[in-house]
Amino acid sequence: MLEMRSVRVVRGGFAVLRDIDLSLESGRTTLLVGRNGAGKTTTLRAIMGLLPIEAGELAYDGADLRRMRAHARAALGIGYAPEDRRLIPEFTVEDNLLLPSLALRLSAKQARERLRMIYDLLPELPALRARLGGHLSGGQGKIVALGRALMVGTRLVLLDEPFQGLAPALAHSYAETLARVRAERRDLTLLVTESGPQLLEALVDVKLQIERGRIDSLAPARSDAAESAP
Amino acid sequence: MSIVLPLLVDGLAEAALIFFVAVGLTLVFSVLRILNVAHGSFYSIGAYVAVLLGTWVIGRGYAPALTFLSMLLAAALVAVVLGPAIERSFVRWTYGRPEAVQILVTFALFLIFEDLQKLAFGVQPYSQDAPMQLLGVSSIAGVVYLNYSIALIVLAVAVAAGLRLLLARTRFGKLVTAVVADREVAQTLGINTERVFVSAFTLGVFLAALGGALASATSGVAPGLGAEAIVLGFAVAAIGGLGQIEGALLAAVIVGISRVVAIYFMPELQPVAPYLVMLTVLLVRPFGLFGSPAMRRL
Amino acid sequence: MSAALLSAAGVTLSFGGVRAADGVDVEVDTGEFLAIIGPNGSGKTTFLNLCTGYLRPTAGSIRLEGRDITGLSPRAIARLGIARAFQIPQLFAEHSLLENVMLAVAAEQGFWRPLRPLDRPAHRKAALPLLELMKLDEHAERAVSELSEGIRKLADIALALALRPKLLLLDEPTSGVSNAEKFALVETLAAALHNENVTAVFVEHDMEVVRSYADRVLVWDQGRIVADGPPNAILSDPRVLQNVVGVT
Amino acid sequence: MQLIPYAVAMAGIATLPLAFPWLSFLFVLAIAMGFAALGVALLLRAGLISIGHAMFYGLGAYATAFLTRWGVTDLMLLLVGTAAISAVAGTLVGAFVVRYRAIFFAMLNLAVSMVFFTLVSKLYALTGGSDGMRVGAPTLFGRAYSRAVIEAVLLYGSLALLVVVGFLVHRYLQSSMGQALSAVHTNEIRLAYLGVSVRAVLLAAYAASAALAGIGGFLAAVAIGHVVPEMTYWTASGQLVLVAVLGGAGTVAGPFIGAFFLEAVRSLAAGYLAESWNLVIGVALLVVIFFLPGGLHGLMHAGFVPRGRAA
Repeated sequence: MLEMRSVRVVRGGFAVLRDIDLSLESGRTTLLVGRNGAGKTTTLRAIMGLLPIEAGELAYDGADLRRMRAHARAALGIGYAPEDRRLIPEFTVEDNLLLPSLALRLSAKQARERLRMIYDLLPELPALRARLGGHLSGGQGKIVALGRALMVGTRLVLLDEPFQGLAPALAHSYAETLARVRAERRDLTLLVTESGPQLLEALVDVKLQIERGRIDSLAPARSDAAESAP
Repeated sequence: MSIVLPLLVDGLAEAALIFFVAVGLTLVFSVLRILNVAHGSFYSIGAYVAVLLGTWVIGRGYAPALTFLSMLLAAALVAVVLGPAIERSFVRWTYGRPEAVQILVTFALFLIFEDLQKLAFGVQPYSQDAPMQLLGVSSIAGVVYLNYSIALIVLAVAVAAGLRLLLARTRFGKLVTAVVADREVAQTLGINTERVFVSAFTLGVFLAALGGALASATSGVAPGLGAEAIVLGFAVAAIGGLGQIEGALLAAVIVGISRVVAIYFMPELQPVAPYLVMLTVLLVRPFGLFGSPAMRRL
Repeated sequence: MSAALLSAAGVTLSFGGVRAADGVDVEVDTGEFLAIIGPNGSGKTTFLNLCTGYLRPTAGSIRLEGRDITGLSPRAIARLGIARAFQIPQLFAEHSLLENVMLAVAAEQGFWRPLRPLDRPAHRKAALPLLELMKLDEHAERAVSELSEGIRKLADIALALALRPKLLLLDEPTSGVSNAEKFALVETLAAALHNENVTAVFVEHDMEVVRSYADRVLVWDQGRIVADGPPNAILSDPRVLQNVVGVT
Repeated sequence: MQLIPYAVAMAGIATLPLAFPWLSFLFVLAIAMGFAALGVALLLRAGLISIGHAMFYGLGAYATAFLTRWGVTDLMLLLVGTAAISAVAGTLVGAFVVRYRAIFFAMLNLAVSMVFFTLVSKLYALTGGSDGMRVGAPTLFGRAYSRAVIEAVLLYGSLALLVVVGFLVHRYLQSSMGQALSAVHTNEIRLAYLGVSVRAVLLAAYAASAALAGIGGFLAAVAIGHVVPEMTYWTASGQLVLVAVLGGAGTVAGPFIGAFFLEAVRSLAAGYLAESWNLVIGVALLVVIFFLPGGLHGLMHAGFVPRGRAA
């Protein structure tokens, strides 16, 4: 559903992404691993339209994403959870979750439905709904950011370093949450970056290694990935 | 006492006019993160257009009450014509560039607007007095007040409250809050930030032009008005804390009162008062009354 | 008074109900190469920020060679002999690598000569060996914005070393450095520290690096030191393994 | 370092007034403004924008007027006196404002300068208010000369001053203190962690910038023979920033190039567009900013000057 061909991104005169080829298949989970500075975050940001692509192609369901601004990409159902949560601190959790529906001008009914779906998927959230975004612990914030990304990303969700900054116990519970989302929403496509990839082994279909702005090796993470894919 | 009260009303009425400039400035700064020197020009252009419209209304023999409408219309006209055009061309170009460039681009616009106004309106002062005469005066305990001054004060408070409501309750306000908090994330949630920028900038222009339009009924409109308005606006915005609506309101009141006090004790130095207040406030609170520093993570 | 180079007693920092440091007591002896490990958010970087004056503790005291440095500014603390390298290299982006180091050298040798050029033989003479020591000499004339993250990390450490500190604090010197470069970097670093006779405290996530190079390990959790000892003992403690290393 | 273009420019400034005497006055004014803009440019290197430096320009001018009123008319004494007064004022104001950054620095300078502006325009008894003050006829080494001689002394004296002070500022910018200015801009925290007092770095630069602006004010005051409050109004400060950026803030020559350009435009516009030379300047500024990131100086050298950090 998403194709990157020979994508090049330059920041401050320096090519952060040199030649990225990436292809996401519908309903699969792709893990992008690599050290800090290898270009994982840049790849996600380039997909979201937060960074200009210097050369190469970026297509989504055959449509040219490069011609669309970031907010229009969100409208296509691409959700994004940046590494450091970045909730709106003066909004409640529920307002944070509803912000995309406001921005995308969803009807009240649609917004309610999506919110209910998020609350069902992430049962930690209803209890937090009235808390301010700025008053959440790290783990809670991560879950809210995931919920918000799912609110936008009806088809594709990009998660940047979801475990970064989480204590091991919290990271485990987050991974379980993610596995539950995965099980409930089989149609959803996920692209996850991670520098310590042990936690996601069970749910990853495709694992890619990014090094110096290039995706080097393609390796299926699970031998049964091909069978379980629709 | 009998002299302080009317002075206070005068001071606050003046504060109200500065508030319109400062709040627009602060709004534009918090959303676009640009200190717009040309903001003062919108104030003076609003004033000129309001006088022209007002004199036209009176000249055609329409009801003088219509001049209130014409002031509002003038502000709206200036905002709609100049706001989007300026934001989309020059201002947008400066996003992400060094502050010196941002300030200079808007300063260049200010210089250009100053001379365009001189070319269009000459150097002689323009004025209209219909609105003020219409409202008349009232006297309380033997002291006479201009009703127009009181109307200005009420209007400023209403605008502050209205802006607060707009930001807290409406869809537009929530989008603005999100953009102010995190521009980038706002985009990924589907918010068209460019549209928010245009709208916020235009709203800022409207507020400045409204201030100018309302001021045109209290004093003459002549070259230099915009230059004076913008520095006062800066001072008030800085005292309140950049980006703070309530801060701007409180700062405007403090500045208004300080000018009254100055008039009472040392009328010559009345124009210094706002700056002395600003220096004092920033000495104690470096980011203004309502502002707060951002700490860098290491 | 003990002979410790750095001693922290009851150091506490709380803001908004969170205790980023919670009664930290620790002593660092001269000549040690001390590793700090712990999960993200456990207060490791905060501790460095407290020791260097970027943050001010709400309680407790920090001493350098017995002298109370609690609440001093980063500048004053740097002048007293604590230098720091950062997780994200903090360099002067508009200057070349050599100029970066020469600025640090000037800071140490005498800064306030308005008509004496920064680029002078004495400064070069001090800066170039340092670049050689850190194996950076081939990049000397390049703008730091062009350098790779690993090189920038080393450059950041070179700036700190130019101050001839008594104590060097390093925040994740190997993060952002590829596995291939990681050991070479620490090897270079350890040799440089040994050569300059510098005591160092480093925050580290890579347990292999800790095991191979540290003399002593502090384990951090929720603003406290929960374990303190030699690497072999610490890294075989199942509690540490589970909570810090994340092995289940 | 290419000295030839500078030498040619100097020779031009020195000889052209021989053929066109009216140029002499313009050149002195341009050099005066160049000094003030150079002061602004020093701070720009540290990323600090002062919208208030016309205050020091005006201070130098008013100090000159007061000194001549009190009988100090010797040009050398006036130069040293105004430079010292401005430097002291710069140190005092700087001690307050260098704690601030970005917009707040800009606005505090603005506020202080507005206080100064109001004082000189309102203290009528002392300063003549908006009528301004007359500057007494200057002398040189205790002797009075005709206006023509004084004008020649001014032109060649300010040229010499430009060379000497320009060289000193150039050296300063090469020193650790000068290099630390852009280091403050790119990474203030690292500088503090090197044990360097960022405030001292900035305070020294601020005092120097005030002294430079004061020297400019002194030259202008003597050349014009009259000082007015408008010299210190905020729009004049804005113009100094404009001149610094117009010429290219990265070098010593840049602000002077900007100043000569501005004076040239001003005198050309005076003939045709007397009422709208601000408009011309505004358009010129936009053109330079949009198309010449290195300023006019960058254009002359056709070299690449980094635009600074794009945030």
